Amino acid sequence: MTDLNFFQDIQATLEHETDVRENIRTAVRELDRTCRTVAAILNKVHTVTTPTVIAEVSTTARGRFPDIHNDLKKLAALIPAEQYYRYNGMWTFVLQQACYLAAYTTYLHYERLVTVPEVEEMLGVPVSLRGDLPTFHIGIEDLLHGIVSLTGELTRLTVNCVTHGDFQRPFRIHQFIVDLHSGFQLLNLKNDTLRKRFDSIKYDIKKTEEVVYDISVRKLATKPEAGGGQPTA
Amino acid sequence: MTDLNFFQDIQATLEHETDVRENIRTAVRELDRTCRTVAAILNKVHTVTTPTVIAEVSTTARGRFPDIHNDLKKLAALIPAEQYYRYNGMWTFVLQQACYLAAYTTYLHYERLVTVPEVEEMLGVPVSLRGDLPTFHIGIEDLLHGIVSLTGELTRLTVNCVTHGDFQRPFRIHQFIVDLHSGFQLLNLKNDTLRKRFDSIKYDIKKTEEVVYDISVRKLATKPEAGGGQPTA
Amino acid sequence: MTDLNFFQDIQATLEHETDVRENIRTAVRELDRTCRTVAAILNKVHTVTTPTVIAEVSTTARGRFPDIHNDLKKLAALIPAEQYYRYNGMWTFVLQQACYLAAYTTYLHYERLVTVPEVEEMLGVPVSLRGDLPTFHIGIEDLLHGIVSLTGELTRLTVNCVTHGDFQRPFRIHQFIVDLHSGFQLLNLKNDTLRKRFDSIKYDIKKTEEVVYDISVRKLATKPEAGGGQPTA
Amino acid sequence: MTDLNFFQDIQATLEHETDVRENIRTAVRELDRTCRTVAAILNKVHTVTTPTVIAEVSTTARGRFPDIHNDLKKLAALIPAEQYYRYNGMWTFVLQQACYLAAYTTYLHYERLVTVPEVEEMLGVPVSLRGDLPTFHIGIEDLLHGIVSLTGELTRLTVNCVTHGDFQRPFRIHQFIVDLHSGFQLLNLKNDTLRKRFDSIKYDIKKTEEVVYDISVRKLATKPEAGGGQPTA
Amino acid sequence: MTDLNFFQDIQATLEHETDVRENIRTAVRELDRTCRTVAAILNKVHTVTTPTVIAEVSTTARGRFPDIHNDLKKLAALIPAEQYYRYNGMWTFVLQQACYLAAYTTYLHYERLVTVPEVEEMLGVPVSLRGDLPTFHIGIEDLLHGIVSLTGELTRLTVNCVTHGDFQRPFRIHQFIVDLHSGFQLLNLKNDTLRKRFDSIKYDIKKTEEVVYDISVRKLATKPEAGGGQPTA
Amino acid sequence: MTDLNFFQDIQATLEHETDVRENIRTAVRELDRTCRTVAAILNKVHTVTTPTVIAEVSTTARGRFPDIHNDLKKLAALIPAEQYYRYNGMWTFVLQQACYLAAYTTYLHYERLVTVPEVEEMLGVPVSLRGDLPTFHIGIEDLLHGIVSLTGELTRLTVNCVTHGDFQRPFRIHQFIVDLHSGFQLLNLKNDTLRKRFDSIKYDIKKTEEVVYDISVRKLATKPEAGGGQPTA
Amino acid sequence: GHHRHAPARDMPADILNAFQTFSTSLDEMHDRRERIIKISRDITIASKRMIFLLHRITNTDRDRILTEARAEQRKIVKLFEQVAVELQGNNFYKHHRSIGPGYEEYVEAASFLVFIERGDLATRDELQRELVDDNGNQILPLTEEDYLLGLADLTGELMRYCINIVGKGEHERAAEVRDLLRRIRDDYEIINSPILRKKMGVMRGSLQKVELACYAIKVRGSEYPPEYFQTHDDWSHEG
Amino acid sequence: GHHRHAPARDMPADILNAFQTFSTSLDEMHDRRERIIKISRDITIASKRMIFLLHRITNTDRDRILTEARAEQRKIVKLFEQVAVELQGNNFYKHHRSIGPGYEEYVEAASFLVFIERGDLATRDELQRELVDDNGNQILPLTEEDYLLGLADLTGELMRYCINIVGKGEHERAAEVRDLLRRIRDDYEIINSPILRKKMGVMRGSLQKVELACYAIKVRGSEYPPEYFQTHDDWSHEG
Ligand SMILES: [Mn+2]
Ligand SMILES: [Mn+2]
Repeated sequence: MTDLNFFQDIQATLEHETDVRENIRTAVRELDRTCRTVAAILNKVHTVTTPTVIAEVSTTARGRFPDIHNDLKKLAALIPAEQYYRYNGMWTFVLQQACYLAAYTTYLHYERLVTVPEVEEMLGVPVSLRGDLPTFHIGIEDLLHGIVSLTGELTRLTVNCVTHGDFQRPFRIHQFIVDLHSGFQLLNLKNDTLRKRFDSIKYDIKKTEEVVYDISVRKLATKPEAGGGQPTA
Repeated sequence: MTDLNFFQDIQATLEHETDVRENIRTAVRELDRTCRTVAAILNKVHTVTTPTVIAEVSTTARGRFPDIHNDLKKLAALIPAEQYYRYNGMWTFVLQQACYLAAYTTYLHYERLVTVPEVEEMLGVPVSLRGDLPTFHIGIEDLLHGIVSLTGELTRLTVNCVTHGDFQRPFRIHQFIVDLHSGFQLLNLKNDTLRKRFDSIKYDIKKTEEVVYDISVRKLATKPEAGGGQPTA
Repeated sequence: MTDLNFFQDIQATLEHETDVRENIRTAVRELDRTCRTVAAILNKVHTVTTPTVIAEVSTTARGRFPDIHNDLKKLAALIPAEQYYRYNGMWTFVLQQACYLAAYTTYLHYERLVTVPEVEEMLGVPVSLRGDLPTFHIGIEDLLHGIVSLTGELTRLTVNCVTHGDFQRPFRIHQFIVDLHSGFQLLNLKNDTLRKRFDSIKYDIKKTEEVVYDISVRKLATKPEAGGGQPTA
Repeated sequence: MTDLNFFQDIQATLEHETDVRENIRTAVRELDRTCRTVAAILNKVHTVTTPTVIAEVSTTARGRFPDIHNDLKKLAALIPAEQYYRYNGMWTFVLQQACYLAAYTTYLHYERLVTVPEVEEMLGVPVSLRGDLPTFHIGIEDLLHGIVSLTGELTRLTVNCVTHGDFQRPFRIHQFIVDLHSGFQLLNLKNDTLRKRFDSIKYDIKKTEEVVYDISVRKLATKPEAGGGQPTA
Repeated sequence: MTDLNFFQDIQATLEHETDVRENIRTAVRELDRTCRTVAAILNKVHTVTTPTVIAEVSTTARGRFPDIHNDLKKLAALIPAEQYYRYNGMWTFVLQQACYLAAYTTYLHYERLVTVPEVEEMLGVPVSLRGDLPTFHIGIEDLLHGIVSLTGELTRLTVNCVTHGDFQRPFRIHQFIVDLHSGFQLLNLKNDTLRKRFDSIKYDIKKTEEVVYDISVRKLATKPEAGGGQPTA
Repeated sequence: MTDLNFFQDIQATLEHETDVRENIRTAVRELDRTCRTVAAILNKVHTVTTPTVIAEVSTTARGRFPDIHNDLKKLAALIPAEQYYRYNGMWTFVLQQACYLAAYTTYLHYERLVTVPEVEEMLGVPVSLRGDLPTFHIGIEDLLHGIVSLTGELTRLTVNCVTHGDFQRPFRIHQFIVDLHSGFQLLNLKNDTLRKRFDSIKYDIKKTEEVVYDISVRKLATKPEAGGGQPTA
Repeated sequence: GHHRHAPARDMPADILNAFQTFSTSLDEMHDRRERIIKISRDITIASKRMIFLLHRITNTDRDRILTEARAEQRKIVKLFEQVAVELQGNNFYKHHRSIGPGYEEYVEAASFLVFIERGDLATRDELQRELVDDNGNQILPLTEEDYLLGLADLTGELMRYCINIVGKGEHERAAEVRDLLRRIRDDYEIINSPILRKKMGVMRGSLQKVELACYAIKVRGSEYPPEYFQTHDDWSHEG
Repeated sequence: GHHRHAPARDMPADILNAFQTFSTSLDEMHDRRERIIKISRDITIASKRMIFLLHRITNTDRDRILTEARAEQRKIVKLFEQVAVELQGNNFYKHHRSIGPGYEEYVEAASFLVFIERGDLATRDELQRELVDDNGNQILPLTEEDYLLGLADLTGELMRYCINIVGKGEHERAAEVRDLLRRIRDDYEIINSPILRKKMGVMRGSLQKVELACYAIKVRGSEYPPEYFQTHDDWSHEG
């Protein structure tokens, strides 16, 4: 006997949306849990930084990406066609986290930036460079967020390398972060969150500069020749 | 004319509740004071960090827990049967503080995490591990808050240890915080306050890593072998 | 290495609580929906204020209380024993709404304040007059909030009665609100929210006084003799 | 064993102050309750506005002022010498209320503004026109607040007079409020609260103007000659 | 060694601005006081609404505008060259008040809207219709605020006219407000404060229409022919 | 009938301001982009710190100041005559950045503080030392912010000089920052933001002192005689 | 003259390439957003102008104003047509926050026009059908959410309209507006969507103002029996 | 030229008289408050200037600056003397909010001076004893509250001072400042007065900064054995 003359269909639509959100929330939580497991695995490189251990850890981590892949596929299936951005606030954070994990794992293995095809393969989700994919995808900004997170984590690794007596790697990481920073400078950032986070790269450079300084001034190692000495995987 | 009996009936109830709150407030204030005294005792370890002094301070602090125990007993007696959750906002903060003090005292003594039975014994209040105790208790989240506070204080201690020339302890504290962090990672925290505070552990790890770095890069001490060298009490 | 058992033990408890909250949230949403339906029914009295219509509407509304009753029963079943106060922030608002609906329906029918046994019967939940019920109940303050909402709605009704040419009812409603106000004056309100809302009754009295004034100064009706003319149902 | 080298006496002083505040709070609550009782008595004039009833009510109210007097004396005894303004935020509101009650009771009786000596006698507390009394007193601003409250209440009375067929009194009240407003215009108000409340007098004038208008346009009564017709008590 | 003269030079500048603000604050307070005096004078028309008194009052008020003029000149002199917009938040409110007084005085005298040149002459300050004057000026929005205040005050006057038996003036005021409303409707107001205030003119029309209705229905006067009967001053 | 021309006239003015803000916003964004380009150029000195490279970089940077000059001219042209302070919140941040770039470029070239006439020439905008310029200008506080930013950047440069084996420059930079600090100490800063930033110079001194210490203690270089050894450009 | 694409010395090719691609896409995205925001603002301004115009309506110039308003509406629809290309597929929701304010204000204006024309509420389908190009093809979807938000704002205009006509003595029409406003509010109370929470308070206030205005009419008109007005027909508002 | 005391026509004598009296008292009160606020601001400015001055101290001009600071302090005390007449009896607490900021800043400055002079904390009694006129009579009381608030702010200055001397290589003195700051903070944690709550966060931050600075000194100085420095005595900061 409720009235709702005008709004009957709308009421139904609204209720349907609540259900959609509920399901997405559950799927995102699942994905988040998987990501945390991978993060915990990668975390171990801070404790022991020998090349062997790092190789091991990155291999183990790589073995877990099918899980993330899987969770993402389940999530994607829940999104109504062309409504990706209606709900994307719900998974943005976790998706950025997944990008970070892919970039971190790749760096540990190859000491270089993950490529777009690699990300797509590891996460099983296309990257939308032009932002025009109708299906579930990784936006550029998500990828960039992941890369910013990577520089923070690598900065931490630099510090721990020194503690463990690995004096060469900090030079390489420092150079990598400097290069990433130059890359970011090519971007014309309007997005405020990203811009703020970009500033954090400046801090990372400063921090790694100080580590490199500490090593240099004590002659524990010297700056490697540019281009040389880069390990291949 | 509307019957006013209803209002007369409930007046007594409303006044009673005011009294209950008043009494709880007084008891909480008393407990807070006792906790601050214990905190002040523990604070001294920052000034002198020799093992002897630390042992002394933690022993003195332990001697004050019966006071906390006592204050808590008085407080518990004021809570009407099964209305723990009606008023618990009034003592949450102080109770978390008490948990922190128990954890800190225990760490200084044994260099390990306080156990649940130890907390229960020191504070004289059961911990509600299953979250279902109707009587006065320590909730899990209160305990976790106490542990997070501990990592913050230990991080500060790390810095001051170095200032006093104690270059070994920071390694042990760092390892302890890393372990706690792994523990927290097992939890799927929904509580927003706790989650935010959990992030502060990450900061503590990073900070202690930097301390350990400073010691290592200058060869003031080296990382002890895992598992070895842990003092027993 | 710190023992992680503690964290493993409590993980289950934390997840359990999340589930409990999730379930409560769903049940509260359901209850809210039912309450809104009843409110929509009662809303019709503003459109037509003849005694016949008012009687009809209140009868229809009464017929819906079993639904509220039912929803409340489902909600109550979700609360772990003696943890009413742990979660009650989640349903306070809706419960106050339900009390208001019971009071409004009853007023429309009998032109008097609902009694405590009537509320208990209509909602199927005991009122905790002494404030000491451990099980699911209606707190005194919830009931009072419901009554304050009633005076606001009746004030609005006063205005609409006049618009529909019903010049007698406003006198009766005004008197009813004045009486309720006297009742509230007997209480020594400490609760700040309630106190603020109590002030809104003063506004309601002033507003209904102005309506009664407008009727009187134009001789559209005159103040009925005290005690006489009150309709019985 | 707490430290507090520097602050030992200060600690004691602070604890003493807490006690003083606690006692004042209790005394103010008592005074508040008494004031509410008197307000409830005066409230009855809105229900019946015949001269007889008004005279009766004001007499009954006057009989209760010794209670207020008494509560104020108890309160005053708690204030340390020359520290009236250290704590006065705690009783300002109630004291203004008491001034209002004195002014209202007096107006009902004599239809004129209460005089300063009358206030002093009714409340048993000196009014400090120069603000230089060392003992417990009524500040000018408190008195003015009381007078502003009076205009609000009299405006309400104007409306109810008409409802009860008393068409002369509104003219007198309107004139009284206009005069008070002129009085307030003599003041150079800096105090923001008072200034805001002063604006409420403008609203009261407007409202009473409308009542007087309604009476006049319907020829229910005519504006009395200025100065004439003022009842003496 | 870096030259320190630079720093010495700027120290003085930094201290200067505090003084400027202090002086502006004092001048604004002075202006506010003068405006209140004029407002008090104009206020008298509500008490007696005969043409003679109104003429008298408006003449007296006009005689006071040189004071406002003077205060504004003093204020303007304090504003550092072309820094009007650096400080204008400090006097906006009072300036709007001054515009209102000019408009009110003019209406009482001529029964028409004040013109821009008249405002400029009365206040001795140019109106910046284009918003581009660098010196001290009246902004358009200030002037509009003043006009909105005028309609409120005239509505009140309408009511009082009837009380005092002046049944013609309300028709003229009503028409004037209707005309102003048409004027405001030509504006596409984006400024929210101003739009809200503009809405209040609708209420003023409603109120004056009610007064005019009351007069007409009782044949106390009849609607004058459009354009005719307008008094000249 | 009231004249409606008045309202028509002002409608245009009301719409104008929105456009002004829009244009300023665009111009500020343009300026910001140019500043970032110059910052990117200067950034290269951290990678290679030889005198040749530094000279090169500063020359390249100088070559870009006409762009900034140009953007600032465009911006200035948008500000309606003498309404600098109406909008200046929109460009404060970028203007401070421009001052910093001028100071940095100048330091790299001459190893001394930029002079006010130099800033004016490089940016093409007058500095308002007395704070009284009506036209577009650089405020003192903007300039000071720029200088504070300079010390932070130079501190970073100090660290990188050492890494690149340039052990003399840190002594000169350290002395320069110490001198600037003495300059700032002459100011009695009331502005809180500026004082906080000023505090950061203390940290810069501390950091450069550490670098100088590291160099000295290892005899990598010795403190140069005061006044001597300063390179000329 | 911007040179931000000049490669920094020594940047490795992989990073350089990656970021150059990122840069292009980001710029595309930002430019698109800028264009959308710009048009959204234009739509908002035009819609507000349309609302102001409709408030100026009187019995004598009703037709002229309605024609003007319909023309204004066509202009707004053209703006939507202009922006539609930017909002295809995923881009619709991606930039919804940028175009949202425009939608909301447009729904408010278009439904106000419908109300003025026929005194009733525009349905979502109806408004959707007006959002077509010259060939009758749908330009863009009108979501339930935008419809609800715009309609919520409409109640504010209905309130203004109602107070205005009460001042002009059009009392029956005022009662109709009140009834419509009541129906909207009652339905919105049931819908209870979180996105509406902020607007509900304002809506309740608007209804209260309108109910009070209608009350005032009744109070006034009831004072004298209807017969009275037969001899005073210059003021017989009620019939 | 104000005429606000001109009686409005017809105002009854009782109301007129009452309000004329009220007016006089209110004006007196307000004028007093204005005077107090003015002097409080002067005190604040002078105290800040004194603090800035003390931060400029160096080993070579210590005596000159201390003399200057003492002179500045005497000037501030004169300001208190000037305002004292307004703050007698009940007026002290009545206008405490107006003079409070001045007190707070003065305590900060005066205790900073004591700290510079002898490296220790000024007691309340001591500061009270400095608040005397030329004949040695107490000018005004110094409440516990003002003392605590001012001292809380002092910790910020101590932090600045400490970072500053670390930059100059005065390491032992830095450790002393740290110890003092720790003592203050520890005691304040126990006192736990609600008025301090807002300042405690800042104070904890200051202590942390100072502890970190001292840590940095130690870390640096420990790298080489003390013998090392005997041959490098130009950098033997530590002793
Ligand atoms: Mn609108
Ligand atoms: Mn300070």
